[in-house]
Amino acid sequence: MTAHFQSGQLSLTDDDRDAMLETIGVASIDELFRDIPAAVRLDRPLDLEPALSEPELVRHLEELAARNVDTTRELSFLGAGIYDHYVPAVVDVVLSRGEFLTAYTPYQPEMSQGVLQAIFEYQTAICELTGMDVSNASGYDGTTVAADACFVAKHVTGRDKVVLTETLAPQVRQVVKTYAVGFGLEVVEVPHDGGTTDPARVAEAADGAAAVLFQQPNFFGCLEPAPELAAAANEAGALAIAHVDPISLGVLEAPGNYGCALAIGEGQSAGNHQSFGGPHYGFLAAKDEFVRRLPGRIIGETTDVDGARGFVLTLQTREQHIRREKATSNITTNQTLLALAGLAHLAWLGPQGLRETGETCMGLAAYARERLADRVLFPERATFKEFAVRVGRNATDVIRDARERGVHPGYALGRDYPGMDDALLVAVTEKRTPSEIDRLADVLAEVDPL
Amino acid sequence: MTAHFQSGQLSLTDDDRDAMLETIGVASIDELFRDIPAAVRLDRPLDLEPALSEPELVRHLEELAARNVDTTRELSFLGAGIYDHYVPAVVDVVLSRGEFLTAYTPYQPEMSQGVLQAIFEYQTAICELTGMDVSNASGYDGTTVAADACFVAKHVTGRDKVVLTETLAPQVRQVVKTYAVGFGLEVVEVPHDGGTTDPARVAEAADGAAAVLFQQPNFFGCLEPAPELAAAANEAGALAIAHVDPISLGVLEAPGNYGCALAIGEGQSAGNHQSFGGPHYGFLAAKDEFVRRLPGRIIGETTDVDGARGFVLTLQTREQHIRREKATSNITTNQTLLALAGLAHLAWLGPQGLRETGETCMGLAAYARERLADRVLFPERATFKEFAVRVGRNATDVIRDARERGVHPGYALGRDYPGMDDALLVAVTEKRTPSEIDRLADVLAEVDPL
Amino acid sequence: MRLLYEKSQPGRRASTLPRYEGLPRPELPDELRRSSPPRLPELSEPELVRHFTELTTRNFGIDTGFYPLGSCTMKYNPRVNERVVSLPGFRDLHPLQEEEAAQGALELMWRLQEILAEIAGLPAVSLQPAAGSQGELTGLMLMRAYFADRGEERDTIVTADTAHGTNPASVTMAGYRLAKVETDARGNLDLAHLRELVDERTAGLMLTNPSTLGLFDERIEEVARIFHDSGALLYYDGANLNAVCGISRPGDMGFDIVHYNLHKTFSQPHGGGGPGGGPVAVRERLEPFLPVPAVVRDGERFRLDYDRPKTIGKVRGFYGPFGVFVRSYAYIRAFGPALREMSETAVLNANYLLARLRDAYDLPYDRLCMHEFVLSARTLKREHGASALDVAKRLMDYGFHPPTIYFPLVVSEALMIEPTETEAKETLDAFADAMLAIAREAEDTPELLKEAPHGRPVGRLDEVKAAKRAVVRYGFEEHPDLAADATAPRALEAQKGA
Amino acid sequence: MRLLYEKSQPGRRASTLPRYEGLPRPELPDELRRSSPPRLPELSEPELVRHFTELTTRNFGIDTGFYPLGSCTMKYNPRVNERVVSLPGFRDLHPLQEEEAAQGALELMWRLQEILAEIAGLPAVSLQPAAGSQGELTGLMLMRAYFADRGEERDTIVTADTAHGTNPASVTMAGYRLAKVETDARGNLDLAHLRELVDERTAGLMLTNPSTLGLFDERIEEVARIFHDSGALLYYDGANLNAVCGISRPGDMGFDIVHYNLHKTFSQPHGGGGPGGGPVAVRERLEPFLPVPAVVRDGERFRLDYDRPKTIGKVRGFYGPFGVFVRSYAYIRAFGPALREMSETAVLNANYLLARLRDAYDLPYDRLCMHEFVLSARTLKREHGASALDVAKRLMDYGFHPPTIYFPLVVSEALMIEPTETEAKETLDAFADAMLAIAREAEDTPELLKEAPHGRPVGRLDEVKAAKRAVVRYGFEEHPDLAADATAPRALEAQKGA
Ligand SMILES: Cc1ncc(COP(=O)(O)O)c(C=O)c1O
Ligand SMILES: Cc1ncc(COP(=O)(O)O)c(C=O)c1O
Repeated sequence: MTAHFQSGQLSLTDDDRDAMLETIGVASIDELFRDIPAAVRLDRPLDLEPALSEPELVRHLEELAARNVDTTRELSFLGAGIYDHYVPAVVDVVLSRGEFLTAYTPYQPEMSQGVLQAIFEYQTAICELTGMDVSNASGYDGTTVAADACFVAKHVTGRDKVVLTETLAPQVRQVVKTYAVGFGLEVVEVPHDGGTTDPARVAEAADGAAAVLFQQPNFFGCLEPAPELAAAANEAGALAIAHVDPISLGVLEAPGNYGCALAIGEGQSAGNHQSFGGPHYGFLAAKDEFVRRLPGRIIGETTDVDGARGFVLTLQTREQHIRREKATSNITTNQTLLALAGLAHLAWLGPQGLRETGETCMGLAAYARERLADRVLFPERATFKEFAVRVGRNATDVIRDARERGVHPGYALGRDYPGMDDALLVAVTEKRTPSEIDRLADVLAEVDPL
Repeated sequence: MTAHFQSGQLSLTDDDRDAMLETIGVASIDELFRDIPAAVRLDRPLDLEPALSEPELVRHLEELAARNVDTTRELSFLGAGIYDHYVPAVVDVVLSRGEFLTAYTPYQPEMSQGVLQAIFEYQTAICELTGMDVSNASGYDGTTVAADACFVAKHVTGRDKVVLTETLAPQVRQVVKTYAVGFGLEVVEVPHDGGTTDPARVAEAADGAAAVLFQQPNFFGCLEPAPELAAAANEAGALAIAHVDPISLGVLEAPGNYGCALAIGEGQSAGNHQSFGGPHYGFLAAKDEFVRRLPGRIIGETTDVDGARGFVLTLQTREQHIRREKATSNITTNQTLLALAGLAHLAWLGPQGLRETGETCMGLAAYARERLADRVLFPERATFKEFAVRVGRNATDVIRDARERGVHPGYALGRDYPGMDDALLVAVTEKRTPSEIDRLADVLAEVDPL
Repeated sequence: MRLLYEKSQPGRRASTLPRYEGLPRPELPDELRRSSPPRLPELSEPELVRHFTELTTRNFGIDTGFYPLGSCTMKYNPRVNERVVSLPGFRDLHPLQEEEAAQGALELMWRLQEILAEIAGLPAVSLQPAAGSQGELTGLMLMRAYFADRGEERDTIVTADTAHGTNPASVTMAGYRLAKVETDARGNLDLAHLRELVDERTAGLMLTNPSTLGLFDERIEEVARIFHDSGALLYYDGANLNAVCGISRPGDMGFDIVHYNLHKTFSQPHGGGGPGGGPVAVRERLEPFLPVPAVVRDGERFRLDYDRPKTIGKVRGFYGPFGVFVRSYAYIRAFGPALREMSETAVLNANYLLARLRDAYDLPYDRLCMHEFVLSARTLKREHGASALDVAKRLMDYGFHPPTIYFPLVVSEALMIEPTETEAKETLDAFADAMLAIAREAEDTPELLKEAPHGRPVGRLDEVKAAKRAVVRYGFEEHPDLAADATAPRALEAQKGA
Repeated sequence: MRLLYEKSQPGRRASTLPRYEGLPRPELPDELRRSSPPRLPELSEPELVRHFTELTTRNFGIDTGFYPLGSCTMKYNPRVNERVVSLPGFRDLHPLQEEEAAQGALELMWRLQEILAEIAGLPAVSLQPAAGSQGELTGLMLMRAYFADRGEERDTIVTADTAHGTNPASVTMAGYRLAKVETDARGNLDLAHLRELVDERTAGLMLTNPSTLGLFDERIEEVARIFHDSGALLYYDGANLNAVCGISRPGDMGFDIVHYNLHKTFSQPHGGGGPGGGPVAVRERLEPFLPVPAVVRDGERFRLDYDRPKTIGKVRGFYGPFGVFVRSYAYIRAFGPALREMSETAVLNANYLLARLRDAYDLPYDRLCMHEFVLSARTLKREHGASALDVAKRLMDYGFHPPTIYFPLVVSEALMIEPTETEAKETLDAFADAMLAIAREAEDTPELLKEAPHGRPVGRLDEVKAAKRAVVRYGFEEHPDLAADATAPRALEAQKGA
C-alpha cells in the first residue's frame, strides 16, 4: 500500500480500505476507475500547491484578508447596491447551526421541517414588506431576480419587450440584457430627468412591453414617482415591477400598494454582510395571479397523517426537476441560508425597528445632505439613504485622496454613467454617526475645496 | 404608566405588565418591593453611562479591542503559562451551540446527558494524559488546582506543610500561599540550581510535608528530573504532585507513571484562546485512592430504568451542596465549557497529533535555541517549548525596542525572579515558523547586540 | 411548532437601535410614505433565539448524520472554512472598494481561477455564476455568442435522457431547442442515436460525466469526436466532478465548457438550499465571451478586467458569491494535489456500498460505479407494493437522510446513493444494514414502510394538498385551517433530491 | 450514544498540522520520554463534529427553553456578547502583553470595576475571583487579613440556615469556625438567635439578601447593627443581586464585602457548569487587602497596580476571567441605569408565577417574593407520595427544565423557582399550567410523576449506583458493564440546583 494522504476529513483507515476493496472484489483503488479510457486520464499529479495543514491554512487566509481594507478599518460611505447596515447577532444563530448550514434543499420534508418552516416565515415577511401575495424562497441576487421577473412577464403577457429605467442599478440592467438574448426579449431603456424618471417617457416606452422595471429608491438614491411609473406601465398592459430595498420598506410604500405586479430586490441590506458582493439573496414576490409562473422554490403549508401542520416544497410543477424544458426557470440551488439570515434580521427589527432604521438612515442622510449642501447633485429630489454629489474633478481622484485620510467618500458614478465623472454616490446607513458625517464633510472639503 | 426601557432582552409588553400586576394583586411594580426598608433603598438612578443599542455596543467594544495588540497583530514569543497554540475550528462547535453554552451545571441528568457525557469523556482524556485514575470536571485554572491539591494532601496525610519548587510558576506559588493561610499550611520553597530542582534539596524539605509540588516542564521551560523529585517526596511520605502542560504529554512521561499521587495543570494550551488570561480551566487528576477527597464535580456512569447507560454528577457527598462545611472544597461553578473545548482539541489531535504537536514545539524551540545559542541561560538543561535567554540590559527595555520592530521577544523573568532582570523567557509553539524564529533572532541581534 | 407570527405580541421587540437627537426629519411625499406597517413578527430576542434554535432541531444536516443524497455530494463541510470566511477582511469588504484596497480578495479569486482551470484542464475561468444551473445557462450563452461571432446558425442542444432537470431548463432559457439522446444498455450514451441527432444545426452537447447513473461514459472520446466533427461544442455539467478530480479532466475528455458546483465538489455548505457557486471554465477560443469582469494579474498586482469586447455581459452582480470562493479555496488548499485521494475515496465508498446492497435491490446497470450509484426498488414495488418513496421514508426511522429518489428518470423506482469520501466505513455499514433490513421489512411488514416515517417531528406529509391549496404565506386572521379538510396524505412519487 | 473512545479507530485522525523539514530533533532522556501514548480518541473531523453536535441535542439550555433553576438566574444570554468576546483584540491577547499594548483590555476592566462599585454601593473592586464561591473565600480571607492587621482574634463566621452550601464550605476553607443562625417564621433572620451568637470572637456574617427563600430581610439594618456594634463585618453573597440592581445596594444595607456572580446577574453563559466570575467589592478600610493586581487609571492611561503591601495575594492566575468581563461589561452597557428595570421585571415575573402557583403547592412563607420563591411539595408527598423530585422529573415531560429542588434546606420538599426577567408572560403561563397539571396528576395518576421523565434521551437515572460503582472514566477493554447489576434506579432526593 502506498502511504495515504493525511486528511482530517477522510475517515477511512488503511484497514478499512483493504476490507472494502475485498468486499468490492477488486485488488486496488485504481481498478475502480477501469471504465475511464486511458487517453482521458490524467497521468500526472494535479499541478497545485502542496496541501496546507489547518493552522497554515488559517494563517494564509488571514494574510489574504489582511490585505483588504474592510468597513471595520475605514470609514466608508460606499453603497451603490451593497450597504454597511448593522447585522444583528441573532443572525449568527441561523448561520452557525449545523442543522441549517449543512442541509441540502428540503426535498424530504419530514427531515427538513426546520428549514421549511423558516422559509415559509421568510416568504411571509417578504410578502408583508412588499405588499404581495406570494414570494419565492429566494433568487441568486438582486440582478438575477430582475431577469427572472422579465421571464415571468414575457410568459404572462406574451410580449417580447421590456422597459428598464436608466436609474435602475447598472448591473441589474446588464444582467437583464444578458438574459434577454436567450429569452428573446428586446430591452429598452428610459433615461432619467434630473435624477428620476418621467412617467410620460415610461408611458411612451411601455407600449407593447411585457414589463416596466424601475427601482425605488433609484440608483442615485432618489425617490421615483413610483405610483405614476406603475400606472404608466399598467396602462400599457405591461407588468409594473419595482426593484426595492427591503430596509426602506418600513418608511416607503409597499409596491403591492401602488399597482405593481411583482416586487423584487437585493436582500443584502437585510441580514447579510457585504462579503465583497456575495453570497446574498435576491427576493421575488408577486400578486397571486402569477403564482404558477414564478421561478424557484416555494414552500407551502400542508398536514401530515395526523392532521398536524407541516411544510413542503410546493407547486413543483413549475420547476426544472419536474417540468424540465417546460419549467419556469432552471434554478435549483438558491440562497436559502442568506434569506433566512434576512428573516432573522427582519424579525429582530420587527415593524417598529424597521421603521426606526429607515428613519435613522433618512435622518442621517438628510444631515449629510445638509453638510454637503453645496455639492448635492439633484437637490430637488427626495432621497432615502443615498444621494449623489458633485466634486470638482474626477471622482476617482477624490476617492483616492479621501481614502488617504481614512474616509471612503462613496462610489464614482462615472464608472457607469458617461458624463458623470465628477459625481459621487454617498450612502449613509444607520451605522454611521453624525460625527462621522462631519468627518466626511471635512475630508471632502480638504481634498476637493469648492 | 411610565414609559418602559426598550430592551430586546425583556419580553413583557405593557399589557402583560398590567395583567400580571392584577393577578398578583398589587397596583404597581414599586409595591413588589415593599419589604425593602426605605433607608436601604437607592433613591436615585444608578450613576451609569446611558444604555447602548446593539450596534453602538459592538462599535464600542470594537474600539476597545482595537487598542490591544493581540498575537494576530504582532509576532509574539510570550508564554510563561499562557500559550499561542493553534485552537482548531472544531472547538467552535462546542463553544457555539446554545445547548451547551447556555446550560447550567447538570444537576438534572436527564436534561443534561450531552454535557455529562462530554465531561466523562474529558475526565477520561485527562486520566489518559496524566496516567491517573480519576479527574474532576475542572478547576478554575492552573493556580487554584494547586491550592486544591494542597488541601487534598493536607487531609490525606494529616500534615501541615507543603513544599513548592521555586521553578513552579510564580503565580501558582502565590495562590497556594494565599490559600495556605486558611488551610493552616506552612509553605516552604526550594530554590533551583541552574534552572532545575535538585532532588536532594527536595528530599530535605519534604520531611514532614503533606506534599511536594513541582512543575514539568518548569517555569523556565527546563525539564525537571521529575521521577527523582517524585521519589524524594514519596520517600518522605509526602504526596508528589506534578503541575504539567497538557500539550507536552504526547512526548513527556505521564506523572502517573513516575510516582505522582496527583497531576494538575493549566488547561489553556489545550483548546483555549489566550483571552488575556481567562477564562481557562485547571485540571486535577489523581490516583484512585484519593477519589473521595477530591474537590469539584465528578461525573460517573450509571444506568436508567431500562438499563440504558447514562451519566450523573457523582460522589456528591464530597461537595458543598451536600456536605456544606465538611465538603472537600467550596467549588461549584467551575470551567466546564473551557474543559470541553479542551476535550474537542485533544480529540481533534488524537494520540498521533498530540505527539506531533509536541515534537514540532520541541523542534522549533530547539531551532530557536540554536539561533540564540549565545544567549541561552541554562544551556545544560533539556527544554520543551520554552527557554530562558540572557540579554545585555534590562529585559523590559529589550522588549520595548523589539516590539517597536514588530516582535514581542518573550517574558521578562525579572518581574518574578530577583536578579534575573536581564533574562527573557521565550516560548515557541507549533504556530511559529522557522522564518519567524529567524526574525526573532535578527531583531534581538539588532536591539541587543552581544 | 408555532410560527414566528403566531408568537408575535404587539409592542414586543428584539432590536435596540441608535437614535440621534436633532437630525433633520425629511418629509416624504404622501404617496411614497408607507401606508400601513408590514406585519413583521414582534418578539423579544430570547424568544427569537429559541425559535430559531428549535427550528434547527427539526432539521437534518450533514452535521446530524449520513446524507447520501445522490448528485448532491453531501460531504463534510470543514468548520475551519466557516472561521476564515468570517474574517472581517472578507466579511465586511465592500465589493466596490478600490482595487488597491482589495488585493487579498482579488488574489484569492485569481488563485481560485487558476486552480479550477488546472482541475478542469481548461485555461480560462469565470467565477461569476451563482450556482450550477446558472453555470449551465452561462455556458449556453457562451455557445450562442461564440456561434454568433462566427456567423453560424445553430439552434439545438443535445442532452442525455439521464440529464438533470436543470439541463433542459437551461436550454429553454437560453433560447435553444432541445434534443434528447438515449442511454444504452451499459449506461453509456447511445452512439447510434447520437449520430442521428447531431447535424449542422447542433450547437452542442450538455453532459454529466460520470453520468447521473454514476457511470463514466466509456466512449467519451467518440462522443466528443461526433460533436467536434460537426463543429459543435461540448458542455460538461460538473455536478459529478467529485468522482474524477485529479483522475480525469473534462478538458482532456474533450469538453469545451465546464461548470463546477462549488457547493458539491468543493464543500461550500448548502445551507438548506443555497448558497452555491457555479464557476465556468472554457477553452481558449471561448474565453473572449466570458462574463465581465475577470480577475487578472499584472505582476504583483491583481485587478478586475472589464475589457472583453465580446463578453456575453454580466450574469449576476459584482464578481460572484465571494464567500463561497473563500470556503472553496480553503477547502482545495487543504488537499492540494491530494484532491485525487478525495475522489478515489469517494469512489471507493460508493463501490463498497454498492457491493453491500446489490443483491437486495435491483441494479439496472451492472458495472463498477464512480462516486455514486443508482439502484431500483422496482422488485419491492411489484412484489410488496413498497416504493422507492416508502424505502426513503423508512430510512428516516433508522436515522439516515434518504438518498435521491425517482431520478434519473430512466430508472424506475430509482434510489440514487452518493456516500461521499468523508464517511467512515462504520457509517456505510450501518446504512447498508438499514437498507437490507428495510428490504426484509418490505417483505414481512410492508406497512412499516408505507406508514413511515414514525420518529420525525411530523408524519408523512400531504404534498398533493399543499399544491392544491397553495398556502404559501401566513394569512394572519384569515389563515386557513388545513387540518379541517382531511384526506389521506399523498406524498408524490416524484424526484426528491439532486 | 457511544463514547468518543468507543468510536475510535486506530490510525484515524482529525488533525492536520504543520511539519517542518530539517529542524533539530532534540533527544529526551529516557525516563522523561512518554512511555506509552495516551489513548486519546481517534476519529476523523466529520465524526467529531457529529459527535459533539449529537451531544448538544441531548442537552437543555436557556436557548432550548424555560430554565427556572432557582438561585442560578438563568436569564437569556445575549448573542451579541459572544460576538464581541470573539474579537481578536480580546480573544488573542496574551495576559503578559505590555500594558501600553493592552490599554483597551485594561480600560474595559477598569470601567467594569467602576460600574460594579456603583451597583454595590462600595468603592473598591477586585475582579480576580473566578466564581461566586471563590469570591466568598476571598471575602473571608479579606476579613482575616483585616482583623490580623488590627491585631484582633476573631474565629467565627455566622451563616444563615438558608445559606448556600458554598458559604459554610468557604468558612471551613478560610480556616474559620461556623455558627448558624436560624430563620424566623417570616423568613427573616431570627434576631434573638443572632444576638446570642454574635460576640467578640465573631469575624462576620455571610448573608444572601434577598435570601435563598427569595425574601428580603426586613430588618437588615438591625442585622448590620448587631455585627458592626461588635466590631464584625458583613459579607454579602451576591447570588441574588438580580433582584435589587438599582433598587437597593448591599453597601447601603450595611454590607462591607460583596461578591457578584457575573454568570448570574450579568449574563455570562454558564456553559454547562462554568465559566463564571466572582468579583468582590469592599468598603474603603478593606481595600488595602484586596488581591493584586488592581486596575488603576492614571489620567488617560490604565495600568496594573501590584503595589498593595497588605494584599492577601493572588487568588487565581492573572487578572481574573477576562472573557467573562467582556460579556458582563457588554451586558451592563446594554442596560445602563435601566438595570433597575431588569431587576423590577425579574421580581414581577417571579411574583406573577407565585400568584399563579400558590394555591396548588405549599407556600412556607406567605409574602411577596423578590426575584424567586420557594414552594414545597410536602402536601403532595404526604398525600400522594409524589415528591419534589417527582414533580421535577415530570416537568421535563412538559418541556421545561425543573426548578432547583431540596434547597434551601429549611423547606422540606422545596421547589425553588426563579423565572428571571427575560421570559415572556406566555412562557410563565405555560409553566404555571404545567405545574398545576402536575399537581392534579399527583392526585390522579401519581405513577406519571414517579416514572418520569418519559420523553428524554434517558429515563430516570440511578444516582445511588453511580456513587457506589464510581465509574468515573472510560476503562477501555476493562470497562465494566453497569447494566448487568440491575436494581430499580434510585435518584437522590437531595439538592439539585443552586
Ligand atoms: C447533475 C446536476 N446538474 C446540475 C445541477 C444544478 O446545480 P445547482 O444546484 O448548483 O444549480 C445539479 C444539482 O442540483 C445536478 O445534480
Ligand atoms: C446563593 C448562592 N451562593 C453562592 C453560590 C456560588 O456561586 P458560584 O457558583 O459562582 O461559585 C451560588 C450558586 O452557585 C448561590 O446560588
